[in-house]
Amino acid sequence: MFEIKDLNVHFGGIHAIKGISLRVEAGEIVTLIGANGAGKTTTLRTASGLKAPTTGSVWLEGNDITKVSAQQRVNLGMSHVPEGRRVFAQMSVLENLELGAFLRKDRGNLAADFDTVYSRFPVLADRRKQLAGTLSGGEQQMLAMGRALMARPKLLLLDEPSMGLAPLLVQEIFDIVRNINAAGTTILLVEQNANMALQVADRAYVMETGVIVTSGPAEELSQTEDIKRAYLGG
Amino acid sequence: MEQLAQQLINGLSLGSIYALIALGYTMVYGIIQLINFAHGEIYMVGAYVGYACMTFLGLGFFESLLIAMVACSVLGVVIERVAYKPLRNSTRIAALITAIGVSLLIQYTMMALVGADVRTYPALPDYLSASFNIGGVIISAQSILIIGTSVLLMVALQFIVHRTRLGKAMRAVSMDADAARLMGVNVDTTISFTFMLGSALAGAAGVLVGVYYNSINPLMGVLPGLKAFVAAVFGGIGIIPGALIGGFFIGTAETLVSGYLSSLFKDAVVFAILILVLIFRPAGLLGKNVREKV
Amino acid sequence: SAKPVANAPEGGESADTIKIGLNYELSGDVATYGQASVAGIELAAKEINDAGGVNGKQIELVKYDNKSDTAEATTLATKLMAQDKVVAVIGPATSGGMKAQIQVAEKNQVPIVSGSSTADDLTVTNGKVNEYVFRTCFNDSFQGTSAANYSSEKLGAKTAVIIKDNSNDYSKGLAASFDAQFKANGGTIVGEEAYAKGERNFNSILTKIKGQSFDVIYLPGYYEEAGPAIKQARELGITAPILGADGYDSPKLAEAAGAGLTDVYFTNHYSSADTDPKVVEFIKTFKDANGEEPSAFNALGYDTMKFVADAVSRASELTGPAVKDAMAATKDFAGVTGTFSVDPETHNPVKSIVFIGYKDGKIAVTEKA
Amino acid sequence: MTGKPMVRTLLTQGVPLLALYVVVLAGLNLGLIDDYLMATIATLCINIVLAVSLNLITGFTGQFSLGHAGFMAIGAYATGLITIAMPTVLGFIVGLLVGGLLSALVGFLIGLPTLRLRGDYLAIATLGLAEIIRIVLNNLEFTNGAAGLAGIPQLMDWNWFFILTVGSVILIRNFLRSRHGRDAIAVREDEIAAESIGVDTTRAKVLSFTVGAFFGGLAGGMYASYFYFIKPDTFGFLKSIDILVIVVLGGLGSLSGSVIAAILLAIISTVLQQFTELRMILYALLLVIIMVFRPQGLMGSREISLKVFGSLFKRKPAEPGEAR
Amino acid sequence: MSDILRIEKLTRNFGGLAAVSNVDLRLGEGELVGLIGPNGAGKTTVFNLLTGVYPPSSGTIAFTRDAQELSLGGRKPNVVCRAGVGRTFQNIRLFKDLTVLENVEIALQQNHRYSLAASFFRLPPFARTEAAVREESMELLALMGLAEKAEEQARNLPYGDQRHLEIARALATRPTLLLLDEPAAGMNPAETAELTGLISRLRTEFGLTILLIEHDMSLVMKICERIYVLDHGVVIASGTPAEVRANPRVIEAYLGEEA
Ligand SMILES: Nc1ncnc2c1ncn2[C@@H]1O[C@H](COP(=O)(O)OP(=O)(O)OP(=O)(O)O)[C@@H](O)[C@H]1O
Ligand SMILES: Nc1ncnc2c1ncn2[C@@H]1O[C@H](COP(=O)(O)OP(=O)(O)OP(=O)(O)O)[C@@H](O)[C@H]1O
Ligand SMILES: [Mg+2]
Ligand SMILES: [Mg+2]
Repeated sequence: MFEIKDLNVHFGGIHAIKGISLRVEAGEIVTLIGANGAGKTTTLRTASGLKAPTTGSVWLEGNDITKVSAQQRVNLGMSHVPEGRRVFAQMSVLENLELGAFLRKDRGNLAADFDTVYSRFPVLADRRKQLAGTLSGGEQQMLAMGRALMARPKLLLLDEPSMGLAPLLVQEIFDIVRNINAAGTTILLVEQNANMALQVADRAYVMETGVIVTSGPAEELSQTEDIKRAYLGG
Repeated sequence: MEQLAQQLINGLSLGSIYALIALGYTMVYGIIQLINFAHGEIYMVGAYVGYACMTFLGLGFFESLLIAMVACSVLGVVIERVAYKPLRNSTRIAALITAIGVSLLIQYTMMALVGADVRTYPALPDYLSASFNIGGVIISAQSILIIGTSVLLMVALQFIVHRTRLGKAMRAVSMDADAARLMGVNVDTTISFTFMLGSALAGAAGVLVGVYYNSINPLMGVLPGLKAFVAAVFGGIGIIPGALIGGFFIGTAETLVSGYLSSLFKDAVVFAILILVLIFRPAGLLGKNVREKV
Repeated sequence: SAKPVANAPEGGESADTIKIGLNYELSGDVATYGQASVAGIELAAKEINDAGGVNGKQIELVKYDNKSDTAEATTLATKLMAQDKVVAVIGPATSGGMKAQIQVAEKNQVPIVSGSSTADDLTVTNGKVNEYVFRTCFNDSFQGTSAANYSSEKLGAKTAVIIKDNSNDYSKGLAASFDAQFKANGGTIVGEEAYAKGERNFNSILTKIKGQSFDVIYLPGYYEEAGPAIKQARELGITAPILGADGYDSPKLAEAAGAGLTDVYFTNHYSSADTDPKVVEFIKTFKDANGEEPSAFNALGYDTMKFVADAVSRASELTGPAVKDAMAATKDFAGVTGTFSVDPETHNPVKSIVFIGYKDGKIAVTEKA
Repeated sequence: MTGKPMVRTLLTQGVPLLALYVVVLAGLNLGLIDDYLMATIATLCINIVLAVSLNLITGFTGQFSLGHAGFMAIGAYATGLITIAMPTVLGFIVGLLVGGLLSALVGFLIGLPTLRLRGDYLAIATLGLAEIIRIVLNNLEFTNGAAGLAGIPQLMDWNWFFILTVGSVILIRNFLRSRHGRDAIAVREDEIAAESIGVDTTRAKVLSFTVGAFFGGLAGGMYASYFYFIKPDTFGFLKSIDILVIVVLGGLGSLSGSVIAAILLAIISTVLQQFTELRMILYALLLVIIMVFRPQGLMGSREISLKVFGSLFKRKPAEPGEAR
Repeated sequence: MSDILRIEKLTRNFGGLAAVSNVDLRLGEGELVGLIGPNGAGKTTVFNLLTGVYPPSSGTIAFTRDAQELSLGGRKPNVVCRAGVGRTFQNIRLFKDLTVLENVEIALQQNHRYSLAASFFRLPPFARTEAAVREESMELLALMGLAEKAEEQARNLPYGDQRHLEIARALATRPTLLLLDEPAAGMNPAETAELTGLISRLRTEFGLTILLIEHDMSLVMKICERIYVLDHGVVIASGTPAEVRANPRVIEAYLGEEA
């Protein structure tokens, strides 16, 4: 359903992504793991249209969306929870969630979605009126997820959703990822917490300095010695 | 007592002119953190468009006002696209200098086109030139018009920015443009709209002031532009009611200082008050001095 | 704009032109005055050239914009004299600009002339005349004193309020001499208020003086500010006569002040209602060329150009010192702003002053004094 | 330890500077540089000192100031008044020093309370300060009010311009490449982080504001003495903007950028003089175009690296305007 | 063992929210203590109160150095730092446009003063001090494995190196007490393991007392001697890792079943 073909991305002189290709089938959870600076975030930013690739193409449901702007991709059903949460600091929790539903035409169903988000993240319900910028790190992470869900995406791009979260919440976040997926959303998940990521994912890609070095079923990869040593702390 | 009342009326009328310009200023600032120095010049262009409409086309006040607002919004959008958009990702001071360049450009071009000399607005219909004498205190219809307009526009702007979908998009863009994109907000359109709105306000202010003082010139935007900037900062820059309060404050302070202290040192005293107030309220009157969360 | 000067001998004489420098405020704060002066100068230069030039040579104007900045005025004066080798420099319009080039003129021995710089100490500094500095307008004390006398004698005023442009030495100079003379005439100044250039809102100071009792207001300054000030004064119900100076002389004054222009008097060089054929002719040609009636700046610019041309035509040779001497020796020069001679002691023009009075927006009084 | 590098510094930086000095001096004596060119050089030197000192405040310390002309005014009037009373070289030196110190004092006194303001709020406070200074000068008797101070003895000549300009740039550069300057840069980069590692941010800000004010005042003194006529209007808001334009055009946080931008603007201004009426339109247009194509300024913030400073101790000595 | 830090009844409110309330906490000299708790529990706020970013609403913070006791509450951050408390930030706050070396130098030079005149005129104390600062900075960088990258711009460093640099910069202030706020965040398990070793090493090498906020339990349980657990601004448990791990309240509020 989603595919990246022969992607190359540069930052000025830096060649950050060197000709990678990857695909995500409908209903799958695919994870992208790799060390710091491997280019995971850049891949996601290119996928959602925040960064233009030098060459290569991005496909969604059979259509070439390389030239489509970021805001239109939202309309096509893509939602991106960016690295570092990027919540609207000077807006309340409620307003942040409302913005998540910015392009939704079915305004009537919004109330139900608010309830869903609040039941997944009860903290957010308590902090409805608080400015997002003053939330704790974990609270902001939940808000960023909740905000993305408000768009009812078909494809959700998650960039390190477990970063900075308490252990209990890490488990919860991965549970939520599973739930969202079970409810029909396809997920591309970037993670440092490779252990957990490989547990929830169907398939995985491993990235190193701008290239994909291995890929395969998540189960299988988590047993590989190299992977264990490099990413799983084993 | 009567004199004080008159001075307060004077101060409010003067202040509402600052407020009128400051509103557009502060709104644009609130969204893209740009001190749009050209705002004062757009206001000046608005005054000239209104003048041309009334003098050469013989149009009435409201038609001229409308045309000036439209012309200024177009000008504002063009400036934004050509001069400010390329600088979106650079430092704020760089954008400020570009804005100064644009401001000079408009000023000098205007000076070349219409000359440096003042122009005078034609005589107004009676309902606009009337004045009322209430117990010795004189209020002109124009003062009422200007004070009323500025309050009304403040309310309207506040509503647009905080209650409408577009306003929400504007604020989202102001905080994090990339994140706003990920919500489906069209950042370019939103910013253009902001400029359109701000410039239309400036255009309206230009015509109103043209009518009020009935004399305009290419440099007329400089001083009020500066005062409006001061007013906006004083009220808490980016905060819409702050612009109104700041404008009223500066206008009233100026009037009272020259009425009761010394017209020689009017601006100096007003600036001194301003600095003092800022020392105690470092983010302006309405601004919250929130320390960044670390 | 300056043509290259092939083998130009000292003194700005090339094959067939006489170079005159213009150092004016064409942009910046006081561009209005600079631009207006230049309009008059260029009209005059065109007339002279069309009539065959000066002693058979065409006048070539080398014009620069000093941005209303005094340092720029100094630099450009230097450029005009050192590089363009002009025989005389006209401008700047303001006294500050002129003061900034006095030393350059004295050093390079090129005369400088202004049509509108009125500061007393411009031509005479510390009791000594500045040899190369000339002007074709009144100085401040002359107009201020005249206005004070007019108030005391013609208007019978015993008390006066002064409202001056505090950012402007012209206005402050006039105010000071009015003050001195009015007091000498036995009057009292009951209040002194100030505004700054570009001000359009006079309500606060007018409201303040409204509470005082006085016979006249002296409001020296330019029409840009005086217009709105007069209008607002009348709107607030202040009916006392208002007096001003030649800075009022512009059709814009009546436009801006509207019906409020009643019982307003100012000192001037000439009256646009004058029937002198020279004046009538000037007003007509200026209007044809520029589409509006001339202001004092236009007229003074025009006269200054003619004054310079007159001196050049009489100069023994085309050098700065010779032109300077000719200027100092000017007798009964007949300009549109009056016939005048240059006082060799002060380099001020000796000319008569005119009082112009308005009733209901129209000129109602013209008195020579 | 300093012996050898100092010799090298002298060779690599001193020699070209000395050559520049001698060339201009010869030009002046041979009449190749006429009065007009000298006036241009004078403006250039004054602008360099102004821009470099403002860059210290705004570019390096990150404190947005819109009031540099105020400091210039204090220096100009102090120097003007003192040299009128004492028209000798001694009077001139005293005038410059008093001007600089007075300006530094005002900078210090106003900086102490206002530097807790951030960004645009500080800009407004500094703008207000400059306006207050201008209005006070406009109304004081002994400054001759709006009419201005004329007849200031012209004691500035090429020798003085050279010494004062080069001296100012070197002193400011030395300051920036010392622990004081690094503290200032840390404040600009991240005030909270700077505090957390022990930097007294208030002190750092007030210090660079004061030093900047001193050199701003010095530049004012140079101006007064060369152009011999000053009036309050000269030091208005637009003058502050002019200086800021040079700083940003050169690159915030780049001293060499300020110098280059000052030179570039002097050239542009001179070339544009021939277009009389269009002059300012073209200038404004150029300004916009340059900013649109080089928003980071001509030099960016290059050369701010303390690496250049560090390399003084290495084999290869640093150039004055060396880019990294 | 004497206490280096004694916090008593520390409270901080934001509007109606008590981010930290009545917290008591002590650190003995040389201890390595963990501070854990759910997101929003108030851990970072405790650091901010300690280092003077916010003044406390009430309560006392007593810090001891060289047998001198000093009250830290409400002091300015630079004063706290100079007293001997160094910290890192949850969201990295380096001087991104400066080089790695400069980042460390700025911290280090706070202990090496020379006069204003010396900097203007490059008098002998200037060269002497600068050389010393530079030398020490390089030593520190070498220790942190960053010597090769001394001249690189901080913003260009990989994430892990940025974390290391932040620690190096904190060490350059010569603290006796070091506060680390989630140093392992954003690191993969392999990188975390390496960090664990580094922290232990630094502790002995510099004789540090360390207070550590961290969500990565493998790290916390491995190296902390004692742990405080915060929830809703209140200390809900404290003790050895084993005690804390077994505490049902901690499991319920923070760890979950698996840990
Ligand atoms: N805006 C940028 N400008 C320049 N270089 C960049 C930029 N963003 C990323 N890079 C470079 O691109 C490469 C990939 O970075 P990216 O952020 O995609 O890595 P990542 O895998 O997400 O790492 P992390 O785990 O640290 O988030 C890095 O070398 C980084 O330095
Ligand atoms: N400046 C502030 N204004 C308002 N509320 C604040 C502020 N700083 C922190 N808070 C609130 O205080 C609580 C504690 O925040 P803190 O950052 O200390 O949490 P934390 O324990 O560090 O969490 P995390 O592990 O997610 O970083 C949070 O609910 C947060 O929203
Ligand atoms: Mg990443
Ligand atoms: Mg935290």
